[in-house]
Amino acid sequence: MTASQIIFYILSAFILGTGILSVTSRKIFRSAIWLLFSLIGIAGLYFWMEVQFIAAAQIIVYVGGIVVLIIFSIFLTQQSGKQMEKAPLLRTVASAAAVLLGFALTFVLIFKHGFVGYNGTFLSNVDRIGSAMLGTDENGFALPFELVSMLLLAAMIGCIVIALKTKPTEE
Amino acid sequence: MNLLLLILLPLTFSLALLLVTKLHLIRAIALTGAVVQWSLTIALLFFYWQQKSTGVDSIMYFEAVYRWYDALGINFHIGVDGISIAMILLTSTVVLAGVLVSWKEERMTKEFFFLLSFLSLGAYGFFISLDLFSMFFFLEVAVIPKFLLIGIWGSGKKEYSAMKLALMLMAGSALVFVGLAGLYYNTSVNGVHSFDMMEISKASIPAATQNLFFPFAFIGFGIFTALFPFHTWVPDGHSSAPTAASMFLAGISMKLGGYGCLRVATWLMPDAAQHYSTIIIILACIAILYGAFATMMQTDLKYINAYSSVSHCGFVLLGIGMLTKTAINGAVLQMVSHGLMTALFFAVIGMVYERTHTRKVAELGGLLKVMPFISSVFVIAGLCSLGLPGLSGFVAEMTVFMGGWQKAESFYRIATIIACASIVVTAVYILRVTGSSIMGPLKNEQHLQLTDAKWNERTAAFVLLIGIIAMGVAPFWLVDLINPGTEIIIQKISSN
Amino acid sequence: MNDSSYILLIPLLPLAAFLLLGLFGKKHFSKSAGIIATLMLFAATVLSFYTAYQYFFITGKVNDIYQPITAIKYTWLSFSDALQIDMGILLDPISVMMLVVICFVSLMVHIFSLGYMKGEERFATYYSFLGLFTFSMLGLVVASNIFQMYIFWELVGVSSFLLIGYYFQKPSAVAASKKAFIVTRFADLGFLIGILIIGFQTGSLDFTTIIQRLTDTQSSQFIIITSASFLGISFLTWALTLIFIGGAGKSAMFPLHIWLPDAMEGPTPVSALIHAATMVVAGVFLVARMFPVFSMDPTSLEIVTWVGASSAIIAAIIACTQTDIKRVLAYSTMSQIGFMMFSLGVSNYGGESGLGYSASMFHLFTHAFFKSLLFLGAGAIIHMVHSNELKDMGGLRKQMPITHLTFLIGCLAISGIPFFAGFFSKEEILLAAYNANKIVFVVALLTSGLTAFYMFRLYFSIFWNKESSKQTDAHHGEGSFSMKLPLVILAMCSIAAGYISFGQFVTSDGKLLESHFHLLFSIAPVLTALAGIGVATYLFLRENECPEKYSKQLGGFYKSALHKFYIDELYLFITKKIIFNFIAKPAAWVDKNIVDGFMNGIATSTAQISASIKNLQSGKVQNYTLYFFGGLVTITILLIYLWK
Amino acid sequence: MTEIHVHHILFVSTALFFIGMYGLFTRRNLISMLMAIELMLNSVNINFVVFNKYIHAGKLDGLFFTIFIITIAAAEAAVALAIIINLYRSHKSIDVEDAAELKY
Amino acid sequence: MDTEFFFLMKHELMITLIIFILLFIKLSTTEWKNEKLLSVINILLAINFVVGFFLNKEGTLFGDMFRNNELLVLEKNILNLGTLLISLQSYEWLKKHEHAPEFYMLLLSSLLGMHFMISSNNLLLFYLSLELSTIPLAALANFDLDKKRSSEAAMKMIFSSAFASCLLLLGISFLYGTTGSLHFSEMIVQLSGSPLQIFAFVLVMAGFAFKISAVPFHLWTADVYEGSPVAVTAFLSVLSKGSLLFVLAPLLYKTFAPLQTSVYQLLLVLSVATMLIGNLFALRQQNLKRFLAFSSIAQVGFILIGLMGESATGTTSVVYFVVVYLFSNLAAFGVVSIISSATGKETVNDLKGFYKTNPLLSWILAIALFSLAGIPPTAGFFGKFFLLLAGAAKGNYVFITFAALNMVVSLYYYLRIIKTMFMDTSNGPIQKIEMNSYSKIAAIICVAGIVLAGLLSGAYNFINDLILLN
Repeated sequence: MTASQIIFYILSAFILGTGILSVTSRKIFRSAIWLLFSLIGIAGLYFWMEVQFIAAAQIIVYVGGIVVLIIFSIFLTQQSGKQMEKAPLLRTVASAAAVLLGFALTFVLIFKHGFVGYNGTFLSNVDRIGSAMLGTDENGFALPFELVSMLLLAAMIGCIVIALKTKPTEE
Repeated sequence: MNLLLLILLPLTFSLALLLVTKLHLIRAIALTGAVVQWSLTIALLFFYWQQKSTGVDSIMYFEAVYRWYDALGINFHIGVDGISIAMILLTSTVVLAGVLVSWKEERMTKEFFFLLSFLSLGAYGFFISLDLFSMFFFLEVAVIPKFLLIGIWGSGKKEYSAMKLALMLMAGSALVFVGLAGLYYNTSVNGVHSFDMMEISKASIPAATQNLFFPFAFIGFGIFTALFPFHTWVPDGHSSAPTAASMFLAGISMKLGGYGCLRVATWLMPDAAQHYSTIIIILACIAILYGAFATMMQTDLKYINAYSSVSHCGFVLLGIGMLTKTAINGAVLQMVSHGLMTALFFAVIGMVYERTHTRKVAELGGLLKVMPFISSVFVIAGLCSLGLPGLSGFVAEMTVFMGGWQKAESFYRIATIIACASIVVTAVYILRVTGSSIMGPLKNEQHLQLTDAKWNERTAAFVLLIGIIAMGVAPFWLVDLINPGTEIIIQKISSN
Repeated sequence: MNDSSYILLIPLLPLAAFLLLGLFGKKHFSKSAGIIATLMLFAATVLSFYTAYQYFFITGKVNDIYQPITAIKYTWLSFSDALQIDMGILLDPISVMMLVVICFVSLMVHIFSLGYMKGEERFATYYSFLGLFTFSMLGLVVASNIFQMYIFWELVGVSSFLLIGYYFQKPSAVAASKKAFIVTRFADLGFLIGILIIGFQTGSLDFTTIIQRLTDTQSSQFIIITSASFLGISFLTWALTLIFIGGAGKSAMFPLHIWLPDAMEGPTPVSALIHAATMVVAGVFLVARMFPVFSMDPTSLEIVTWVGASSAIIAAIIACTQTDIKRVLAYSTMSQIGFMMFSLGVSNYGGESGLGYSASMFHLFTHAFFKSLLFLGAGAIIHMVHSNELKDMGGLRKQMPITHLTFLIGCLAISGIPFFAGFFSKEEILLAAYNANKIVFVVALLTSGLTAFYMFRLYFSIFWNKESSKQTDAHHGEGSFSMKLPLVILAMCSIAAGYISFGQFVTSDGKLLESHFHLLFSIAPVLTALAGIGVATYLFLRENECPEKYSKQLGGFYKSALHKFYIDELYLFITKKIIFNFIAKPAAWVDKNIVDGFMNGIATSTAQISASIKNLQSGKVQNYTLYFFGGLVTITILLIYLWK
Repeated sequence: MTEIHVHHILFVSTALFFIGMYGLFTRRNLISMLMAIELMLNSVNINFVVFNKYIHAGKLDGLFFTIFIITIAAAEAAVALAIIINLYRSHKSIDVEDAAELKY
Repeated sequence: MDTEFFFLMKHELMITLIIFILLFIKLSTTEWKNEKLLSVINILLAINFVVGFFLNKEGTLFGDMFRNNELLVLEKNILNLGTLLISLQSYEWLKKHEHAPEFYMLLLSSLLGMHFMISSNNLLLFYLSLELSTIPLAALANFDLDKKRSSEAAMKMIFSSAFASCLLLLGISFLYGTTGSLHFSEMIVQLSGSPLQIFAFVLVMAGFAFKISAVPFHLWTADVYEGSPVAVTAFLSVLSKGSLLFVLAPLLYKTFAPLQTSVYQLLLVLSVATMLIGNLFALRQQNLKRFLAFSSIAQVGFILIGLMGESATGTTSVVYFVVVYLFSNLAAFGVVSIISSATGKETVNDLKGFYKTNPLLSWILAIALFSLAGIPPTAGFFGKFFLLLAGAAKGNYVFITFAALNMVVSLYYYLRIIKTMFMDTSNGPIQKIEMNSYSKIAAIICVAGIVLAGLLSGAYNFINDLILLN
């Protein structure tokens, strides 16, 4: 087993472990922290896969943005120490069953499909990404880029209207 | 003559109704509309005779094709033959009588006549359509006005009945649709599928395919014409409906089904018609006898007539199921006859109800004394129903019997005998109801104050009576009228 | 139009009366309706006599044989090329005879009704119904086509219904009219099916053609109809039996006779016309009309014979016990028609052996006169006494001399006392029966004795017995001239009609049949009749205890005869109990609860399903996502693994 | 790549996806649910990168898809949180079971 | 890049322009009155709608990522029309709303997303535009800011849609993994129908099914429809579904052609379940919006039949039905909106005796419901007929019979509303409601559309020609 492999398995275990903790922890704040770890682990995985740009984006957007947002929201809505209520047992069982079945199904299908690795070069340096991002030709992503900007604008407007509210709520 | 007039005129009059608000204007427009339609249909008959006499010999007359949904091969193809003309005449007569009978309708008069007019439009459209799509279109056009007429102006458990009627008829048309789709995909004119009946009738559809789709079309249309065991909308629907709507429902709407069974199911799928004829006959016989017996137990005048309609419409199906020319002639005659007779019956029941506010046989009695005209008409309608010679019912029933007997196998003969037996049962229930409501001692003293029919009611009754007697005393013109049409259907059946 | 088109006027005149009075009578002719109708019928009667004259003496005879003549024929409704209903007029001896009888009796009844029905509220309606009946009856007898006959057959039935129910406010009248119509309709069903068989087997509905084809043993139609069989009985027998059932219903033959006594609820002149002289003999006429065909099938003739004979005796027995004068007359009518029937049954076609046929027609002819006479007489009595019951009568000979005399003539005629019309015709019938079937003869003899007995029981009870009856309506007197005139005329006919040598005109094959008058043979019948009269005289001339005593001695038999052998009850049981409770009620129940219940069940179960799955939409978004995913997995597995 | 088979990485991503899904199904706190969704999105991201890098390396489609998913995730999270906060204001709770007024 | 760019993306650019105009209005210092603002917006939308018909070009942009042709133009115009109608109908409601400009910005962003979605030729663009059309709607669902139900609806919407897009993304990732491309035209070559691809296809379809609310992915629909403002519900039920269907039809018929069997099977399952569940639930609804939600679910079941046709006829019938459905549903929602903004009443029972007081509105609602039920002479009849007819081409008549009979069930609940309005009586019926001129215009357009779109065959033939061309 090479070092790379060991790193991969450690990363994987970390991601999945923290992921499981994140969705099972009864304390919401801890849950958020486990999520944070999991996301960082994923960023690590990206590094391991040598897609540094994505890894960076992952850290900036998720770790720096979304998790922070989530933690703020938790502060806004909750006392940190309070334990969350458990889901009804029936649903927990059903969910576990569904999830396990889904997982088995998905992975069996993936496994059966037999993805064969490709041994060509994969260039993901930042300048290639950058030029493609603004390219309007066959491999360009200028249009999605613009689209996303509209989406962000809309999301922003939406957030503002909904969250910044002045009137008191009707009972 | 342009057949489109038959659609455009009712449409114009119904739209005109929407524009006016004064009660007398509404009535005037409604009546004018009905009279104009009626004259138009009479004119149609004469034009047809004229065409015939000048030696024009074609399957359909006054044909016209208007392009519609080109992409699907759907045209608005219209034309008439004798059978359709008979049906159209029936429609206009019943509508005229219906308008006259409802002359006094005070509640939402405008809407009432609007819907009535719309109904007649649907019926005309149905009878002149030669394209299955437009036929289906007109078949369904009529559903909603019926629902509203019953639900708004009806009596008794009107909402329930209206809903039941609408749903069962809709189920009928749903089945019809499947049949039509089957025909459509099994006909190909220059590579394009077609709904055109004239084209489909020329195409040779494999027997297995016909056997698959025939039940859909037949049961679908059959529901309209009270095919056992799908007849249950008839009693409730008819008895809850306001008079004019009952007249229309029983007089015309049920005939849409019979006409469809004949024109679509039997004509276009002759092999299947032969294949299923046994079943059709059995169902028809059940409807005839069972309907008649069920009628005996009814206590409400409208229920009595409704159940007797089930029984009488059984003759239509029996005639169609027998697949002989005479029997099919009989089926068409029975459609016309039953249409007129039952409309008359409902009209009279309506008149009685309007005066006495009851339709329970047990609460009526001796009406002949207080309202001789209405009572006489009631008796005549009853006599027509039990097949008295000189009135239309006799001609139709006898023709069906004759046609049924024509088939030599014992099965057909026994079926005919069963059908014949119903005339006795019919006599029993008709006489029971006549005996206790029209004759006998006056049961309710207050009825002494009641008045006899008004001019509009008299006219309505006369209009229908003329039809009944014209058919009963001189059936030959009607038979001559429908003969070419049935001839074509028979040719198609026997050619396979 | 040919020169015989005037015949068309005979039925059309009453029809015109019907339409005129029916449509406008109430408003415009409420008083004059009777006169108008009578005049129109008078014209028709004159025409019918003229027709008879023309036929019997001028046009009818070819080569000494009376030929059927189809005077007029129009196609009315064509079923197929061969089978069509024609409206036509067929003249042959029996139809011409019937024309005369119907017009004449009808005229008498019209005249009688002028007085009898005077002041009735629905006077015009009455006459219009009479017109309708006369029209239908005339149409029936001249029918050239079996279906035409059926049409008028039905019309006759309906006119009978309307006239029986004339007093529509009387529940008993309504019930009687219903009963009459339904029973005859039931019988007509047989007639109709018979027509269907005959029509299709012979390929024609035309009487002439049918008779021609079915009397020719070589014709293909005859071979088929006799060889083809259903349930082991040949089609011909089936057809004729069924047709006979139709006739039996109309003619009130046992066991379809139950309507006739009740039909007496109608106005008495109507009973005279319809239920004595004309309509009820339609069945006899039908068998006579088809007689050449009947004669080809001994089995059906056998049936005719026995039904006729049993009706004759049963009715006679019942008549002895009834106390309602009209009912007595009604049973007597039934009995007499039974005579006509079995007379036809024992007859053969043509020649000497065709005596029964001729006798039957002769009896029909004479019976029409004396029976309508009796009925009209009874009408006059009832008009005076206002009751039908014998107990309300007695000693009326003083108050109503003319009625008394004419009634006596009628009684003598029906009893078969020599020199009266009934004697001649009955004698021939008995002779025919004697020649053919001894048992029938004995039955007939017995019946004629009974006839004499009950007729004179009636006669004595009305006119003698108790002395004066209190309930008589003195100022009424015996009735107006218009009531007396028909009685007198008919009484004369009841004597004179017997002297017509009927065999010259009406025979089964149209050839001349010599009169067979054997003095010796007449002894037994006449003695029987006299014996009957004697017993009646002994019992009923004076009021005494004997009748009661004897009836007690007869015990159960008397009681069951009084109750008409419980046949009515049997019918009621079958219709009310069995058909109503076991067919109609279940049919209605099934319709409401099973067929309709099924349709409603679909609706309710849909609603129930709808309500039971509402928890799918629990409002919890996590459940939604769970179901979402569950559905997805299911579909995936379905698509990938299960559904290839 | 020689060391680790693609399937192993895909196993991780798939497992993560269903871990997230489990969280979504069972957490009663709306914010926790949102977190679970983020996990699922991340798992898909891994998928895209893996497919792009190890299987279809010619173009950068998968990579870009990942980038855009990250962006969208952010936007979605923002809107979701805004809605959650609004819900909290009106319901005084962010328990998903409390927001089940609309049903049947 | 030349002027052609502007013509090809004209629809999208127009909407972006309007969004920015609104943004500037909002950010400008002058305070606009709502009435004035709404009039301006309506005029802008009308202009937008009209301009949509002119100066259109066919072609592709951004390396085949974006395409445009006459059919797509037509579809975009249909969406524009729908937006315009909804805008007209919601005048009364927005007049009193403090965030009217934001409402429009979000609404138009969503519309923009739809336009892009229709034009997308690429899964990435498709996904992004799908999100663009969904996320603003979630925010919009919350626009009755002071109502608890509204925020609950928004919450359900955002979580459901996030979950759905996760699955969609998983599917896309597998499609990408197995085919190596995001372009529709390139993917088609690589699709072989392997189990993973079928799974991916099911996942993608689940995403679609979620948006068009096909059973079992429909559960969010009713709750969101009920809680959201009427305008948003209308938008969701008509445009959101319509746009997805516009994309779905060619996608199934062209891109997923190699998976034909699975496509058919999936559609069959979805269609059966959708019709059945939609109808069963619609039977017992009391809230009008919730009722319309389930009825629109059932309608989707019908549309899926048309998709099964897999032919030009099928696609035509679907597009045609969307048009018909737009008119019918918007007419219904228009009336509901009028009632709701005037009285705040939204349940079926409130409609008792409605005909007595408001005959015109009753007739409009009745016509709309007839059309939804597929009763002639309304366009709904034609729409359903053609859908069923296209479905029947496959020859599965058991299914067609089932579908046709489902129409009977659906008729029941439509008639129930009619019954309530026309036949039932009430002690306190809704009083006479005055319609403003905007909603009048909208009603006229809708009713005209319902009546004419069927009787005149032009619309159908036109769509059919376009589909045969493209």
